[in-house]
Amino acid sequence: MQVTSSILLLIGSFLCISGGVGILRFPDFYTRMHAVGVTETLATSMILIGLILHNPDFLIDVKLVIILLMTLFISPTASHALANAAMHNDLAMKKNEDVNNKVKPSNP
Amino acid sequence: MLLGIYSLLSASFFVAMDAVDVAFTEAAVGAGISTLLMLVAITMTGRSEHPTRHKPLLALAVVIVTGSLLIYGTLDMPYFGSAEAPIHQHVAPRYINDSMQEIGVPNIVTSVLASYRAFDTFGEVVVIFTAGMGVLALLSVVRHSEDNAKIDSINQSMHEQHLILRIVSKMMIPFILLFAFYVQFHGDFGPGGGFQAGVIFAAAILLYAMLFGMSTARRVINQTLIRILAATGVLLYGSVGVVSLLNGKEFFDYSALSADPVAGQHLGILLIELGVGITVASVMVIIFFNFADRRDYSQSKESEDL
Amino acid sequence: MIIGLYNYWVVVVLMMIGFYIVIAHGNLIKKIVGLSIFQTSVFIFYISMAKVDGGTAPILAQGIEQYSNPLPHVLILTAIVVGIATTALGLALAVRIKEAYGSVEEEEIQNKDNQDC
Amino acid sequence: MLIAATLAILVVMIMATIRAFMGPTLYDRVLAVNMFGTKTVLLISLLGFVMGRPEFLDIAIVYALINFISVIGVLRYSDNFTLKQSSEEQKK
Repeated sequence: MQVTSSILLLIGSFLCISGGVGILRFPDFYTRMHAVGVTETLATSMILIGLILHNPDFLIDVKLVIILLMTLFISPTASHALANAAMHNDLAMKKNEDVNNKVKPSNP
Repeated sequence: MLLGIYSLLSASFFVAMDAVDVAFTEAAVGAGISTLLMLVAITMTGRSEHPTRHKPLLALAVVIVTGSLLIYGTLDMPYFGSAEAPIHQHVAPRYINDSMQEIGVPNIVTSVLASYRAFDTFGEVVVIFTAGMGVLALLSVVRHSEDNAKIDSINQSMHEQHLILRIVSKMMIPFILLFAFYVQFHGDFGPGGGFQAGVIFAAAILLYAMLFGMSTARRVINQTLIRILAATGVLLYGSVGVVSLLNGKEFFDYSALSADPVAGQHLGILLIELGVGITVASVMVIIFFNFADRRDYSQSKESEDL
Repeated sequence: MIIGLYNYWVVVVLMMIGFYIVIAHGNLIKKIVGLSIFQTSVFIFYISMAKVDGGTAPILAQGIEQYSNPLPHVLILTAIVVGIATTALGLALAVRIKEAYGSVEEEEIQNKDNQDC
Repeated sequence: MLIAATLAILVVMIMATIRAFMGPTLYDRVLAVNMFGTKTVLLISLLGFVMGRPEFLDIAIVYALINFISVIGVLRYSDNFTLKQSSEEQKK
């Protein structure tokens, strides 16, 4: 039990950190959003499940499950709202000229 | 915006410092409502700041001098976390050792808040009530029906796009309200109490008002009713004190409320926390509604001018 | 040693940041933000005074001997809620000033006052 | 293991703060704040276990809720602000 919980916690922390690197290093808003939105739910559920396995008390487990459920509801919704708002206000994607130039010649 | 992060950070600091109750309040207040109020006010007053013309050097000098004096002052203070500090010598041991026998409530913060220092808390509640009334006096608008139509049209255009948000919030709002009640009545045993519950309750109403528009929210939540409720909370709090006074005990001595002193304390704390919760929730709702109303009003006025 | 006081120094630095914002900026909203930072530094100061080494949160439970001091927690708990209410009042005043003068900058408001006189 | 996870989350929180300071657009900042909020929820629940008093998960629940509300609120009001501007530009 303890070993599983430790492994889950480790995976969760790793995902968290990869999300954090993503939010720092990615070039424009939508990719950053992608980095956060994807890792967030998985990392949160990993860490919370790890905690649930870690502790035997029933009441605390219930609270953790409530937090887990709420995160699963809330964080995609918040991401959606953010992306939607950004779209509606015409926040342009970063046009990476180099990439386009490299891709186009190879295509035809 | 950064204020939001700042209050989140300070709340986690409070958790590290064992002040769960305080962290609870700061979480609810700082992260949610105060950030929102700041934002609304900023949208109303304009976002950009003019560059200051006078030189900030003098201000900087004053700040540095005061800061170094304060740091010099801290040199005499007891070290952080030492158990011998004078603050831990006077009333705190009594609260920690005796409150279980005298009050019968495990959460010492609640028993000190609502019983030992009830008079103090009463003052705080009255201050909150007065601040709410002040905002009401400053910002309330007399609305006309044609204004309403304009605001409605503004709101309508704003809300067509938020379908997913609306549905998720519809699922979340009852849960938030239920959780607020849990916080309200569980305050005797765990972190929580009237102040926190009031803020959470108000936050749920704010969420509704933001997503479904002010006019819908005003139809759901009667403004007059909420003003009466704000006053009722303070009155409930005060009248508990008066009842104990009439029973021949001192003001806010709850052991007069029941034959068994500990049961009386329980009842008194419950009633008082209820009063606090009602007042805080309705004052927060009043403050937010008035800010948002004012904002819609000035917007519709501006569009008239155009 | 002297490290034992670092917490208070952080508080002093925060407080001075808030103080600087209040006196150096002309924008009323900025001033209110500065005040609230100042306020939070006082909260942190109280809470760090309440901390006892090895102590835990002041909710009585079995098997725990050492608790932190509950009194500052109570004071700050109420102060936070009162703080938001008074901040809202300040913001309301700023909004009304904006409506009356068309600006929230201190200098412009004074200029307009002088013109009126 | 708990402490390792706590440290990892603290590092991520620092990263999110940096992004919130740098953030070229408003949305980057909101995204960073949102991420910071979810990480705070995790941090509080982890800290409860580290300190041996895991009864205080209520705070984490409040956080999750309030974080959502404040993100929505920020979007709602800043959104309005930009929408209003663009409609004025269209009129001109």
